[in-house]
Amino acid sequence: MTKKIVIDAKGIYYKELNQQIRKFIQKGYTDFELLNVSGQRYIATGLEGDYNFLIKGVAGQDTAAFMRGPYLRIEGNAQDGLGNTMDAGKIVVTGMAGDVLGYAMRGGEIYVRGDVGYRVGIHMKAYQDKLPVIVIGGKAGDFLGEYMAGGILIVLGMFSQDKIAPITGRSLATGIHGGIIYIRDGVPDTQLSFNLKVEEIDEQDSVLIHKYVSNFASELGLDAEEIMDARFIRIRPKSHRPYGNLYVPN
Amino acid sequence: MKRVFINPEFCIGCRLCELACLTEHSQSKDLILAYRDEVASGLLPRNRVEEKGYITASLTCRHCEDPYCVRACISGALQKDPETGRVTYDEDQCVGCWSCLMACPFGSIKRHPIKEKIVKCDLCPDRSVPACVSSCPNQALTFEEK
Amino acid sequence: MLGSRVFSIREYKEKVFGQKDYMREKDISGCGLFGVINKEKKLISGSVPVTAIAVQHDRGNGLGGGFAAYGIYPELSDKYALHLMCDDKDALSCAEELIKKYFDVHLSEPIPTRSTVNIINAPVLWRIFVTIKENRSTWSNLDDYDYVVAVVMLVNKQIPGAYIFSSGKNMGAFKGVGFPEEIGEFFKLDEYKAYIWTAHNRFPTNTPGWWGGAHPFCLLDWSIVHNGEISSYGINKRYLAEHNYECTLMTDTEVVAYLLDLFIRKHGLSKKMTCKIFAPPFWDEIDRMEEEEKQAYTALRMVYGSGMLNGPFAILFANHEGLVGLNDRIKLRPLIVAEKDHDVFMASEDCSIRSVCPDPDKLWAPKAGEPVIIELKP
Amino acid sequence: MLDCGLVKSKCRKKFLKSKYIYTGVRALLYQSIVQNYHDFVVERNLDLCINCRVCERQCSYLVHYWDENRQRVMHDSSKCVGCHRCEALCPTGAIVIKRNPSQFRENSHWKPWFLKNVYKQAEQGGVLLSGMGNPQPYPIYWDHLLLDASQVTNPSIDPLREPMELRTYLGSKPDALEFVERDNKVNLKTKLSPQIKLNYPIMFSAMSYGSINFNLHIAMAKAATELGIVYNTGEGGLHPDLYKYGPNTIIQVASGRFGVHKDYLNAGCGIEIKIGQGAKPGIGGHLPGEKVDAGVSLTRMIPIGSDALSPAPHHDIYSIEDLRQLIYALKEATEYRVPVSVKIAAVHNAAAIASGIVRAGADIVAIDGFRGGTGAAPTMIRDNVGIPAELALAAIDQRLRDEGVRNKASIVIAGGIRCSADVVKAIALGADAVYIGSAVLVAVGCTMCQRCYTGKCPWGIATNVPALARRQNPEIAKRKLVNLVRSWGHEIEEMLGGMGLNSIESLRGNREKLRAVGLSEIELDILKIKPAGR
Amino acid sequence: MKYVIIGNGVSSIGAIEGIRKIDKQSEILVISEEGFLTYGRPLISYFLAGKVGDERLALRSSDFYSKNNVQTMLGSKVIEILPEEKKIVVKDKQEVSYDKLLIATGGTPFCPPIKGLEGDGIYFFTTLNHAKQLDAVCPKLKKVVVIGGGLIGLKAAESLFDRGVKVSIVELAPRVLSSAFDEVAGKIVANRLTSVGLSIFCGTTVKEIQRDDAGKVKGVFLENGTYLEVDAVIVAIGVVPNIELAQKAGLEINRGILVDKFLTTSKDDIFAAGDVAEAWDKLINDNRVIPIWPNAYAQGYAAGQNMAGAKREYEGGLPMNSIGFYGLPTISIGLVNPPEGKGFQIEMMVDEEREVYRKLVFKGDYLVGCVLVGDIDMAGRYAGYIRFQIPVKDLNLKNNLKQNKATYLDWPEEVFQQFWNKDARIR
Repeated sequence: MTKKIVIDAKGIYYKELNQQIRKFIQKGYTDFELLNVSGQRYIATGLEGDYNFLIKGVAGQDTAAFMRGPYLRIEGNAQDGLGNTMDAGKIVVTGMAGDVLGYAMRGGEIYVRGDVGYRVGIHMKAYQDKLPVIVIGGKAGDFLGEYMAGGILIVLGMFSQDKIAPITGRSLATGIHGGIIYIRDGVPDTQLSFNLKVEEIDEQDSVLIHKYVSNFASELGLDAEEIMDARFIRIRPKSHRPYGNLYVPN
Repeated sequence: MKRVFINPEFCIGCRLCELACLTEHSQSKDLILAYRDEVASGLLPRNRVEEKGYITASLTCRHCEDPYCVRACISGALQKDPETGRVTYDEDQCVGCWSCLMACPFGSIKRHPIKEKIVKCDLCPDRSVPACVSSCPNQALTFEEK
Repeated sequence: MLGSRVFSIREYKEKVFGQKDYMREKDISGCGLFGVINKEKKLISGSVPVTAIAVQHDRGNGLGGGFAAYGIYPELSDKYALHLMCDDKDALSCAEELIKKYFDVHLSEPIPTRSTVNIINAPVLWRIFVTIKENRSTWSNLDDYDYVVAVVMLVNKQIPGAYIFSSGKNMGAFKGVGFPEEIGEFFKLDEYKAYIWTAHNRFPTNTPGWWGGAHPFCLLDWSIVHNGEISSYGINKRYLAEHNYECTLMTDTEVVAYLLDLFIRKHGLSKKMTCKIFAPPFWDEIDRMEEEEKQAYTALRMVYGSGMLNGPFAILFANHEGLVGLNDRIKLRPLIVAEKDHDVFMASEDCSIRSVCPDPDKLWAPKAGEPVIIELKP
Repeated sequence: MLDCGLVKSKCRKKFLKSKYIYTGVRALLYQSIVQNYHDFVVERNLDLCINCRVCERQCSYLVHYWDENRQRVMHDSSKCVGCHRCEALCPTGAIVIKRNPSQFRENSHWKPWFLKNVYKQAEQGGVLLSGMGNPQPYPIYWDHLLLDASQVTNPSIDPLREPMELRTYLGSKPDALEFVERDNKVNLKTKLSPQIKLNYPIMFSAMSYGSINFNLHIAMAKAATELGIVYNTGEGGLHPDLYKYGPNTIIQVASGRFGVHKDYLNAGCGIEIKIGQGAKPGIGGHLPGEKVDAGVSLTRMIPIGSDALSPAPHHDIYSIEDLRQLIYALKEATEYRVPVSVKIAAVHNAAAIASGIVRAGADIVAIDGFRGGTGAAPTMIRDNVGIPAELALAAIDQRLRDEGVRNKASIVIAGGIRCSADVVKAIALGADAVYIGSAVLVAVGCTMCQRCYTGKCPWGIATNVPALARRQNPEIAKRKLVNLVRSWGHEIEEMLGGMGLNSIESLRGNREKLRAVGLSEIELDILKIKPAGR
Repeated sequence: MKYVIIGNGVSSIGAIEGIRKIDKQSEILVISEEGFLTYGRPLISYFLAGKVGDERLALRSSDFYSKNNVQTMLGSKVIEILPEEKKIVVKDKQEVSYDKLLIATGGTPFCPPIKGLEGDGIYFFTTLNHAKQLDAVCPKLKKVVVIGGGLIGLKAAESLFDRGVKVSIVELAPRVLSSAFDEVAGKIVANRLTSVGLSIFCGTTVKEIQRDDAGKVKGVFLENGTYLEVDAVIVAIGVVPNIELAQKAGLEINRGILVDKFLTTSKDDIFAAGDVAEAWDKLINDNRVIPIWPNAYAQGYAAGQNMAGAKREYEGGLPMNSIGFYGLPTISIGLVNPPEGKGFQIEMMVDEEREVYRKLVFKGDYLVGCVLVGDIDMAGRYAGYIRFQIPVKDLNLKNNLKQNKATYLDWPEEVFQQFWNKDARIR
């Protein structure tokens, strides 16, 4: 049974807004429509449970940080730190997202239609049945997937505002020691950091990509088959111990 | 009654308990003499450190409530002291039939390497806490009532 | 003989301001206290405190004695009465000039004294009755009290040979180097009448002494006399520094005065809660309190820990509302209180009270950390 | 792993023909010549040695071994790290570990330390790695500070007789309180922020489960609970078995975000954001995959055997306002129930940083000095980066007071607190409480051999190898920690009493109680204390 | 409450200790035909061999009865039990009443019908009296035949041989020690004995005892035709339960007196223990007579506690025998000669050079029996696996057992906790 509330967030400070949301949750509300969101921080941060958020406007810093469970649809853009250390749940952004998207994310899914900023998917990590997934419809900034330890990052490069920029920035996947990055149409060698294995995808990968691209497409009203109709490459770490031999005992 | 208990989780396999037992039951009461001289004439520790991979455990007589060894003893050398609860051993009585060794499912009885007699834990009657327990550096051995 | 070891005001200030704040040395002293209040505001002759403190002669060593009196200037009760001590006339004129910049002066005159055998090398003692200028040139944002404090601090810091030692309305401090009975005689206190008197006999261990170093210490209409050493001085001083009080007198008593000003005037706490900051209940006592009180006292200790007066002390502090006596929380210094009709006496020694009130209705020793708060009838 | 023999069947077969028994290839013959410049020598007194092999069983670096041919225990000093485990356990006192007396020609510039390091790096080509805190002979300011005591003018207080209060609350305090007094009752009107209550101004420093083992974590948790203080999880998550000690746990959030989730954030009595560590300011941490066993994996929520890399910075903090963002993200996630601490390494402009941290909303600022320990740090960083905790503390406390925000946050100091006098000095300088880390490890046996990063700690501390980790019986470790803190508590009470104080808050920031010996005027000015004699 | 115990063997001692564990006060009366205080019956071979003297025979110290407040009637034969009246009748018609009665009358030597058996020169070897008789005549004996190649037969033979008597052993079965040990162990023991100088005749029996005119034994004819010149015949075949009293009293009887798991006979207040009782056997999960020393004590002990009202189940008998010949220790525990085709698995290890033999009998995941010769130090561990039915599923564990390397750390954690330390963790 869902109980829905519409909150006009215009002019409400984030502390108050989030307090309101928590109060409504205590009263049994599960569905929230937040209007005129303008950079309010921490929406759904640390929230656990089966809740739905429709956020209209610009979602502020650290939206959905430490989140476990809720579904967020952001109709607009999201600022930095979306899905920071997120545990479970699903986030859909119809616009673009800022830097450090999905930092240390352990589970859940994030779908961004447009471009994302720098250091996206840093330190993503999978554990047991938890598998974090980020699908980026546009292009990504530098250091994508830095220190990645698990999970899946898919970059499509299709819905970007920037026609000239490469699909990902420099030092792609520095220090990666787990997880997989899929890139549609490949990536220039100069973008790659050390310790990477760049390969063509196989059948298994294809199934996996298709699964998440289909989610992406259905969430955002796009054609999955058209997205799939291209060459994908797979990037994985060469070693799980990238810095294993760096040291001398003293 | 108080008994010696082992928690293998914290037994570090150092075998100091064996050395302590050896010393306590030596004539010299001196570890170095006991280990170097008396072992040659048959002195041996009453306890034994069992090993399984890195897991170790110092085991010795449990001083059972209903001791199998006492049942099996044909000579009366082994008896259950109703006062102290200890399973006592009278070496003079022992005829070396090894019935107790066979009967004890805890392997707590050893054969003396020279005499046709057995050797077993006496809970160090001269000490308030048995030597093995006192010597355990990690308190894997405890002397308590449980 | 003693006189040769007494610092002039200028010498003293050089000693204080010539070095970094953390290098300033604190005076250490023991002493005797006396206070009396008439709840009905009936006036008491100055000979009463002088007689009473004289009994405690052996609690001092002749290096400091002083009195504070409330209700002594009824005709000028709306004026701030500034008591000054100056090394010489030049210093006095400098001070007066500076005062005139900030205040309208209504009366400026010497504080009457009589020559006394043992009081020698007395500074120039002067009193100026002032009101705040209508149009302030600076500090227009300060309230009246802060304004007065600011000017007093300014004079004390900037004029090397002058020192304002009392600045309240209808009250004043009289103090100097000597035994208190001699100081009383010197200042002709027998000619004053007040409804609150406090008196102090000082036993400094180390200082060459100076006239400003004697007690009471006054700020606005607060006056404090104090016995004992505050071991928490170091942190009390730093805590006050955070709130813009600069300690220049190098005595514990100054710290108490500023803390009173901070807690009562600025934070709006009651005298009782202020006393509880000075001498808080022990944690085990707090733990046994009912929930709400427990929360209150826990917060008090958490927030005002730096304001706690730790170490042995008995203090008497007064203002125009009344007189408060307080002991440290393990009662390391003595304090006796007595009542007779509407008079309440507080002193370090029983005999001191009985010298002026031989037959009190009630006489008791207050418990450690329990303030005795005597309010005047409004 | 405790087996000494390098058993290779081929070699063994050859040996079968000889009169000797194959015991593995030994000695320095096949080692790099650099190994001969080893730091320690094992001295075995053959009059005392009974060949009981306790030393062999205790040494995780395979120094001692049983020689079948000689029928006695032998040793290879080149492997010795100077941990003294064998010496401690030898039942006849036959073993002494000594500094290798072999000497290079005197050169006060090219000390053997530098020579040996160059040899090693030339040979192996890597970053020198060390454990524990900075061992270099920089000044130790604690040792230049002396405490006051009362004589005559104010009395010392006898802590055995009189009440003596060490209770401390950590967290942000308002500048003033409002009370409502009615009928002789007092009610608090001001709403306070959350606080951490400590019975002693001492906490167990952040040491992650992984860097040290579970036995010590449970020991710290139990000891903290028994003592009424707190321990810090470090960046390693919180094992499910330890959630019940939450009221005495500060959980740490660091750059790797290991094991960080909603339950974790809400498990403790406080959250600490670790920005830096005194032993390695500006450097991240690498927990090698070998140390990630089932328990660590479960706790950090990473697969068994995978490296746990903590990046140098938090990737969501590149500026002070980002720190504020994370502080408030954590406060939102915990609904403002617990105070948030920010831990930084003591570096040059620590005072300004601390001020910024307080303004960013932190309730506690923890400063870790350059003597602070670590499981592993690049040697050059450990030995050359950062500043002494004492100076940082003095500067920070003063700065926060100057700026009128000292009440807004508590100050916790860490990094080389060795004894209760250090604690008293730290508090007199202005700390609310101290973290002890190395002292905790020393209490349970650590001999500061500085080889934590090998994972072979023979004392069972910095290791997850089951055979070694069991050397820490948590009950014993707990008792030792409880004893340590209690005894320090008694000593602190004695010192407080001597100063004429009966409550720790009157010591906090009371620099009148300190005097310095042998410090320059500048140092005195930073510490804002008088020289002894003044 | 009055407890009466008939017999003063080891069951009787067990019963006294069992009763006194529960009931420190009530009267206990022991009635025995034998005139001695309880002695270690297996010691009779040591006695005969001269290894132990009278002074070391006693199983308990001389003050055992007084310390335990026990009355004794030694040298008295009970002739009747009157269950209805809760009384027993002693030989001189004296009647003794009881509240709880234990029949621990043991067994009598089994003697097959042999021609010429009647008369002097025939000896048994079950009680101290038997040993003392033999001891007395021993110096006069030159050659004897021992009928029975079981445990007591061999021990008797060994003891006599040690006293300088030439001994021949005659055993009906194809090998010695046929019931308690297996073929290999029997062979090793037989080798050891023959190498020392004893003669062994298996698969045959004594047909006739030849006597001279004075009736003195001259020799024996064996079934296989052999004639052995001997001065005396020792019959040491075994014992059969002494069930006459019980039979007369109307107790249920099979081979021995049938008892339940509480050692109670078919009459509520009458218990039976030791060689006379047919009690539950853990291995075969049925009742049977196992006339061995530890069982006798254990049954007595359990019976004693139950007589005192403890309701303690007897944990079940487990056959086990330890015996040594000329320094060769030999042990058998449990089922050592399993029937073929019943799913038993046998692991054997023989080291002839060192005279070490080990045989383990498994059924499914459990060890059910073992024979150890020479290297017996781990015997108790095997006994533990058999007694506590500790599963041996792991191949490594099985190998350890085979290689004599069993450790208690192989026990499942919960079993270790049950027996060693409830707080132990094996990890």
